[in-house]
Amino acid sequence: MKVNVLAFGIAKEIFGASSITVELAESSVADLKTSLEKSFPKLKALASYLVAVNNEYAGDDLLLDIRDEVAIIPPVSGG
Amino acid sequence: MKVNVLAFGIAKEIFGASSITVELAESSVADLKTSLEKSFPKLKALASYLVAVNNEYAGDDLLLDIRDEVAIIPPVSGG
Amino acid sequence: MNTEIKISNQALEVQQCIDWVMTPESGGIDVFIGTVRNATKGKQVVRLEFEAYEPMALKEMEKIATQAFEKWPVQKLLVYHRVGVLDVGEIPVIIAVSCAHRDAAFEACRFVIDTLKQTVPIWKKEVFEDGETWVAAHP
Amino acid sequence: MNTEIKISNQALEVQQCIDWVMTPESGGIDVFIGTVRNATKGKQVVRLEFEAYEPMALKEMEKIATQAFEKWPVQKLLVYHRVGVLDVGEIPVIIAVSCAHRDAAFEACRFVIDTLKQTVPIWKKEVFEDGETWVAAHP
Repeated sequence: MKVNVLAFGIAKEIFGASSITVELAESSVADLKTSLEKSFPKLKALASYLVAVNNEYAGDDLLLDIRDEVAIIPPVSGG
Repeated sequence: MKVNVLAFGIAKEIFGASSITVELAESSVADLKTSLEKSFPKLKALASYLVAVNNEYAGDDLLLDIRDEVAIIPPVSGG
Repeated sequence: MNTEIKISNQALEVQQCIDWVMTPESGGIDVFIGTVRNATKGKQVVRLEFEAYEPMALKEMEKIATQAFEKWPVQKLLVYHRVGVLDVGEIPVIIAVSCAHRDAAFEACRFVIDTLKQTVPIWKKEVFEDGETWVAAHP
Repeated sequence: MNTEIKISNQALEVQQCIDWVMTPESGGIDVFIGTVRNATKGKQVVRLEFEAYEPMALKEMEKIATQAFEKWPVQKLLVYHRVGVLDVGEIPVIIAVSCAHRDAAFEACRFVIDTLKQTVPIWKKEVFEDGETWVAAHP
């Protein structure tokens, strides 16, 4: 399955793009993270990061659908 | 001793004036209160009241001097 | 200690207060604005009348400011209190506090208004359609 | 629930925010104003750059507002966040809360800014003379 992944803040710099397309064999959020961390080891150096699906924070077990809006959320620092 | 006493808020209404002169035999703050409460029994109906001497809250034991600025401070309600 | 304290019979301007406390070292500003409410305990308020024992009130406000600077890393602190006749929606009091970090700003601001209401000789009369009351005067 | 939430690339105006939250039923308004500090950990800051994942950030801000209305008797609540490039002294965030009584205003305002900083997908890059850092990105 192909997933389009939006990136913000430092994730955008790590990916070198504000969105990338990832090819996944398994479709859970955990699978996406494993795949991204393989391609972009610097993700693992972050204090933490979360995945948002359709504008909601998503747990590792959530299964992704091709129509989902998926985003990588590095540690937030607004305010 | 004669003491001039300033009054604010409801104390001004109780005294019917923004300042009154009180003749005291003994000169402590406690004596002043006793004297005022005799002349103006409504003072005793207040939730509380304090005496300020020279712009500072004063204890009952403080002895008044003729040059002091004395004021009756009914419960404050600023803000 | 960088403090601005005033008792005034003129309308208080929030923007001026904020401009005064803001500094390049500030990270957070907390501002408390008291406003005249249209009702007390379900009873319609027509207006409020504030009276101050001004020299003592200013002295007590200075004391509160000094304590705030002792307790928290405050950069600038402003306390303005209005006196006279105020209509619904007008502003009796503004407290503004700037700090490097927000926690101190919130805590110092709340301390100042809480303490002001306990110690500063200022009195408020609520005027209703059918009478008036000096707030807090009676048990 | 009477809420005004905005993410903007234009300068935030405090007076407008206060005018919006004030109502005749209000007795107290608490306003938190974040400002760009000239230094972080002793290092001179040249400017900040804020970026938001805007649709999600708005949704998270709505959630925080809903929680504030559930927890406290809030009358009106405003949350404005700036994005883009900000110089020292500019305002990244304004939270304004009106309530009948001040305690709720202070507590709700602090809750909103504290939670915003934890959950809302907005990121801040500090730009120094000799480099830049995404705040909180690394342990």
